[in-house]
Order: sequence, then C-alpha cells, then structure tokens
Amino acid sequence: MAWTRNEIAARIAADIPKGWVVNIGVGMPTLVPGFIPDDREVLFQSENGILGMVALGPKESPDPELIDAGKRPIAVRPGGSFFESSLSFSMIRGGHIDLGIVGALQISRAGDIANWRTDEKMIGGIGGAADVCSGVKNLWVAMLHVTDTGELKLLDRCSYPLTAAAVVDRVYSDLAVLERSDDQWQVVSLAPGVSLAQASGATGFPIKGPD
Amino acid sequence: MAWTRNEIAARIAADIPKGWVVNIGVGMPTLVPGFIPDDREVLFQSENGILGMVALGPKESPDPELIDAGKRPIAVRPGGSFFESSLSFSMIRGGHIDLGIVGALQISRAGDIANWRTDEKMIGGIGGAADVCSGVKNLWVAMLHVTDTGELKLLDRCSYPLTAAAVVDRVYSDLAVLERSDDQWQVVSLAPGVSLAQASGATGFPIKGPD
Amino acid sequence: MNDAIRDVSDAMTIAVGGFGGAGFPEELVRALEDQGRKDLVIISNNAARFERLINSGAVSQIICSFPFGGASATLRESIANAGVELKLLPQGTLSECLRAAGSGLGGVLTRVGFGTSFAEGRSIINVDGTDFILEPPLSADFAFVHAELADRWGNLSMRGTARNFNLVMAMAAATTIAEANQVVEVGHISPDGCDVPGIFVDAVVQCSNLRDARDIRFGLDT
Amino acid sequence: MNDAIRDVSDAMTIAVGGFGGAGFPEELVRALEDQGRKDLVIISNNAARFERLINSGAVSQIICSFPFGGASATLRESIANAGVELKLLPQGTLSECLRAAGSGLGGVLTRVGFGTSFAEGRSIINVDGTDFILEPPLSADFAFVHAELADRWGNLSMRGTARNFNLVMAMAAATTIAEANQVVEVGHISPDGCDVPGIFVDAVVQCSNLRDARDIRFGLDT
Repeated sequence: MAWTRNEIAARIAADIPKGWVVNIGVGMPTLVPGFIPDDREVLFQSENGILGMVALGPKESPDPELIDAGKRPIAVRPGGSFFESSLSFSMIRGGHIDLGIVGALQISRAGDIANWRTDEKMIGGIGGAADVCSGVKNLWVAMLHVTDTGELKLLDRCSYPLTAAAVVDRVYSDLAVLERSDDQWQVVSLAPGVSLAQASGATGFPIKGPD
Repeated sequence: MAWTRNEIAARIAADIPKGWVVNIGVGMPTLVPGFIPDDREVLFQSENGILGMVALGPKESPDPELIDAGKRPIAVRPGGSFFESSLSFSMIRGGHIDLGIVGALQISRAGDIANWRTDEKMIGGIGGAADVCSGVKNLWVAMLHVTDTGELKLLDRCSYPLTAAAVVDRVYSDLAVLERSDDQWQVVSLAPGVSLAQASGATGFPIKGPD
Repeated sequence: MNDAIRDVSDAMTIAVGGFGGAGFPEELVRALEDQGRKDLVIISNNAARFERLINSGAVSQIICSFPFGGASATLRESIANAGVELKLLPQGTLSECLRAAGSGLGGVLTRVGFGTSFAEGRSIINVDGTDFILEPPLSADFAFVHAELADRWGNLSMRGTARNFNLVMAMAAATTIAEANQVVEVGHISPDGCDVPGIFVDAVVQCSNLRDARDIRFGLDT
Repeated sequence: MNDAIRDVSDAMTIAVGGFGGAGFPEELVRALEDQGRKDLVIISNNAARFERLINSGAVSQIICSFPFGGASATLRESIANAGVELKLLPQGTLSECLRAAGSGLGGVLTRVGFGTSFAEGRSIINVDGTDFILEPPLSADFAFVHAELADRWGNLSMRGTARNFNLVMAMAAATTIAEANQVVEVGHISPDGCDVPGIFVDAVVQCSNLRDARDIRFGLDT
C-alpha cells in the first residue's frame, strides 16, 4: 500500500535533524512542518524574507505583510527574523540552508530536477526554485512516483527544461525513499506492501534494493 | 594671502547645496561640516556605516560603538541611519553619494588622485579611499597647493601610486579653487592677494584664469 | 499619487517592489494605470498585479521570476494579446542583479541556472576552476516601493515580509518613489531600525488606504 | 572564550569583525592570543589590534584595507619582524568579496582600483563595453564577531557603527563565533530588528567585560 501525501510528509519530517534550517517549496512540502514534533527545534526559511516561519494558528488573523513564498499567510516564531530579498538569497545560494524540500515534475538519474515547466506550459515561473535547488546543502524531493496518467517521472534523462543539474540527494515518493550517490540510487525504504520490483518498474533508471 | 585650512573648509562648505549627501575623508575635510549653516540640511555619510553623522557636542560622552571612518567619536542626527559595510559601499560605489571630500598627496592633470601612499611609505592603508574617489558623483579635494618643502602636488602625472584615475572634479587649495573638465583646468577663484601667475607657478599643468 | 509619478514617461523601466501583496506599492501602480503610458518595462517578482496595466497596452516587457504565481485565469492571455515580452530570471539572480546595479558592480557571477536554459546566451566566467554565469546588472528609471513608515528624507521602515525586493529596487533605480502607510516626522524612525536609508529614496507619498491585517486587498493574488 | 575557539587550528583563516574598536570582538581575539596558534591568516579591516597576536608569531598573513589606521608606532616593525604578508584590498572590495563568499557568488566585478596598482594581477572582465576588475570571493574558516545582544540561536543585534564588517564576515565563514555584551533569551531580539540572522552564527559567548560609553578600551586605537 503506497504512502499517502501526509505519510510522505511525515516520513520526511522524521528524517530532519534538530537544529536544521529548512526551505520549503510549494505543494506537498508545505505539509512537512506539521509533522515536526514540538520538542525538535527546526527553523523554516522562506525565500521572500523570513527565517522561523510557522503556519498561522486558528485564532490568528492574517496580516498582508506576513506571507510565505507560496503567498499563504504565516506567523513568525520567537527567534525568527525578517530580511530583504538579497540577504535571503545569500542564505540560499551561500549554502547556509541545511535542507530544501521541493516538488518535481521529473528527476534524472544524474540528479537533475525539472520542476518549473513542462514542454508546453510554464507553471508559475522559475521563482526561487533554481536558487533553492542549486544552493541548499541537501535537496530532498517530495513527489508521486509516477504521473496521474502513469508516465514515469524518475527518468534516465529529464525531457522538461531543468531547474538545476545534479542536485537531488533524496526522493520521497508514495512508493519509496531513494538516495542518490552520483548516478547510483539506493532504496532506503519501501512503502508497506510495495516490492522492489514494483518500485523498479516505476523508475526509469536502476535502483538498488535496501541492504 | 593664502587661505587657511579653516578658510578652505569654509569655502567648500559654502559650495555644498542643500540636500546633498557627503562623504568626508580624514584630515582637512573633517573641518567642513562645522561650516555648514544649521538651516542647510546636508547629510554626512561615513563608510564604516552611518548616514547623518555629527560631531559630538561638548557635553556628550563618547560611545565606543559610535565612531566615524577616522575612528573619532560621533553622534547621529535625527533621520540618520546605521548599516553594515556592504550596504555602505553600495551607497558609495553605486553613485548614491553626491560628494566626496578628500585630501591628496598628488593630483594629475587628467584628474588622477594619489592619496594613500608615497613611493616609500604607506600612510594608513587604502581604506575606503579608492571606493570613495571612484564612486561618488562629485569629488572635491581639500589640500595645500604645494608640500611643506615646496614640491608641486598638482602635476602633469602623479608619481605616487594612484588611488583612482580621472576622478577629481575640483581642488580647493590654500591658493585657489580649480575645476577640471577632462584635462582642462579652470580657476574658479583665487585666494585674496594670490595672483594667477603665483597659482600657475605652483601648478604642474596649465590652468586657465577666471573669466 | 498622480503627482508623485508625473515624471514617468513612455518606454521607461519601472522596478516595482513587493512579493505577492506584501510590500507591494499598490497605490503607485494604480496611479500608473491611470497615466496612459506606452512601452513600459516592468521589473517585478510577480506579474499577477499588472494585468490591468497590461490590458491597457502600457507594457512592452516584464522582467520577473514568477509571473503566474497566484495569477488570474486570464493573465497569460492578456500578456499574449498585448504582445508583452516575458523575461524570466531566477529570483535570487533578479534580486542580485538589481543590487549590483545599485551598488556600482559590473554584474553577478552565479552558479544558479548553470546547465539549464537560464545559461543560454550568457557569458560563462571561470573563477579558480569553477564556471559561473555572468548576468549583467539590472537598473531602472523608477522604482516604486511600499513601506510601513517613511519620513521626508526617504528613510523607510517595513514590517514582516514586506521588505523583500523593496531595498534592492530602491537601490537600482535612478528615481525611487515610496508610498507609506504612515509618513512620520524625521527622527521617528530609529537609526538602528531603518530598513531603507533615505539616500536610496527620492520621494515619499502617504497611502490613502492603510494596509492592515484586515485589509480587503489581502488575498488578492494568493 | 577559550572553549569557544577550541576548534581553531594552525594555518586557518580567521575573519575578525569590527572597524577600529567599534564592533570589534576583543575578548575572542584575546583568547586567540592565548591559544598559541601558528600561520594564521587574519582578515580584518584594520591591523592595529592584532599587534600582540603578530608579536607572538601566530600570524602569517593579514588581509585588510587600512592596516595602520591608529596603529601604534611599533606595528609596522612588528609586521616586518614577524614576516607577516600584508594583502591590501579597497575597503568596499574587501567587504563585497566576503559577502560574495557567503552568498555563493563567483566573485566581485568592480571599477574600484581600475587604472591603479589594485588592478595588477587581476582578470579584467568586460561587461557591455565597460571593463571591471574581477576579485575572487574571500572566505574564512572562522569569523569572530561582536554584538550588543545575542540569543542561543545566533541572532545578533548591534548598536550604532558596530555593525560594519560583522555581517559579511559571519556570512563568509564556515564557523562564526559571536561574543555579545548580553546573551538574551530567544525571542528577545525582534524579528524586525535582527542585524545578523542566526543562520550565519554557530556559537555565542557572553563577554565578561561589558563595553559601554565609558569603557576604558575606547580610544585604544583612535
């Protein structure tokens, strides 16, 4: 039985060490902070200029000057900070962010990622995706293993325009957690009831089973 | 009768329009702010990270965290601001400073300036001098026309290592005020009792008399 | 507002601060819509809030990173119909190129976009064995920015994530106009708490509609 | 302090914040003097406050802009006797090269120094018809910085002109250690008033001697 979106997010959250600074992309990654236990300090950065963002509580009124990069209303936790755009990208490009969690349309064997447009259509734009994917110390991708129509997304080479080349460290999908070393991919774990053969069949490059 | 150092500074101050932002170098230039009338708003920037600095009043205690680029204790006027070094030099290099007032060891006909070392000896270091001389919209030099030992300082070419090339707009010396356009120098005014012949004799390139 | 932007003319480049609605100089942009200019180049992170300006035929090019984030269903069509050229830069490159222009630097050397279409047509500079894309500085004739507080010297103070591009755009423009929720006396903004020193700002105007947590404009392009 | 800098080893590069005495991490530097390292490379705007370190034979190179500003009569001699190499950069270039290293940029393209000895041995890059000096990024193994307030996440708040190089050095170093006049609870430093976000700082230590307006250290190198 494949993992749900929430289970993928929880799985990612479980792997984030205390003290890390994490940039969260749009889509499935936004579910991750909800699964970080209260006693594990993790700081979330958003490229529009905040460190220490938290989802708004049910009683908090949205403030138009407090949003994340997905333009959702947020709050700041004690110890957080606000800053302007160029300093935000100094953090991102400069390797100060421990982890980026992003979605993807396609991932290649070499660790390339395509997540901002298909051949035909630009989704929202490149935004900060290229900076995040290129700059963070660790890049983890939260994604469904194949498309709705069954097409592979983990491919020998991406067919869509790249966001960044050779940057993906891990993939957390509904079927498996995969880790890359150069062009070798290791299965870290499989979703309950998913066999290595099933995961391999849904992946466009060789993957090595868990040890 | 040649102008005194205070008269040179007063002369410079009289020429600074209301609303200008001015960077002040060490030495004679530090006398200039004292001659700006209270009702003429001029903002002084110092490259160590302050806009709106003022000399300390007689009753003010020095604060070790409040100094100018010459490391003298200062205060900040209402409407001033503090900032870190890279933003300070964005202001300077980016052409946001209306005027720099600096001292000089040598000035060339082409407007080159040498003010950080002689052939033999470095004075303090390059500091922010190259940035200021290269970056400000207008560069005025406050200097004695010749050295203590009578050597020319306004020369066809500088013999000392340059701070910046082709940047000097005006020279305010004890003998004259000179303005440069390319390699043509115009006398704007002469100190009382100083003749054009005297000023020319103290200058290593041709200067054109006042109209 | 109309008076504040009177020197904007056809074919000028206008850098507009803000990220989504946060720190977006909405009243200045509304005034620009009323002005009837042509061939404007807009530099802004998003395009969503320029649809009316685009539909009026005022815009020839938009330089941005995320044009369609939270955009209306019709924005793509508007851009196509108006023949607007869309130039995309990675968000950090956009920001850094504006900063470079405002800082007297010759360009930005970045790895972001290396090995992708964002490297196409760019010079590649090798520094100590590593290749970098050279992206030239990005300057503007005008910048429109939004602040919480402003004084008549142009000092600005922002709140929360409203800072975003407002500093680098104020730096990059020949003339910067700031709208502020509150124009305060000189001295009210603390020297230790000034987000944009007045040296980068040329004119300050008071917003007629204050933006607060319950402002109806919130959510416009979420 | 000694514990805070225990991971500094011989031949490392240490970026030391401060401009003159303002924002200078004096207690960390005193601890470094006691540590007995060799072949250190010091990056700092001034050299005046490193004379004891130089005399102890700990320093092989100083990268700075204004070594002798307010220096003692003996500093030049100390530097010569210890065989310390002095590398000068224009102050804005020094600052920007540190920022570039901390920002993942490939270098700095500047006009400052063009046509002077500061262009010697540098690559010249032409961007749209103008020549610029290419100065590579400047990174450090450690940065020592000084703040007024710090919290245990590394957020720093400065006062007055104490900001200076402390931000860019914190950005440029693999490990940044901040000494603070006051170590406060997380949440005490306002998110709108944080000068150095904690992401750039790895350790925070409380100064034993508070620095105030009547501090005897003031004037040391004026």
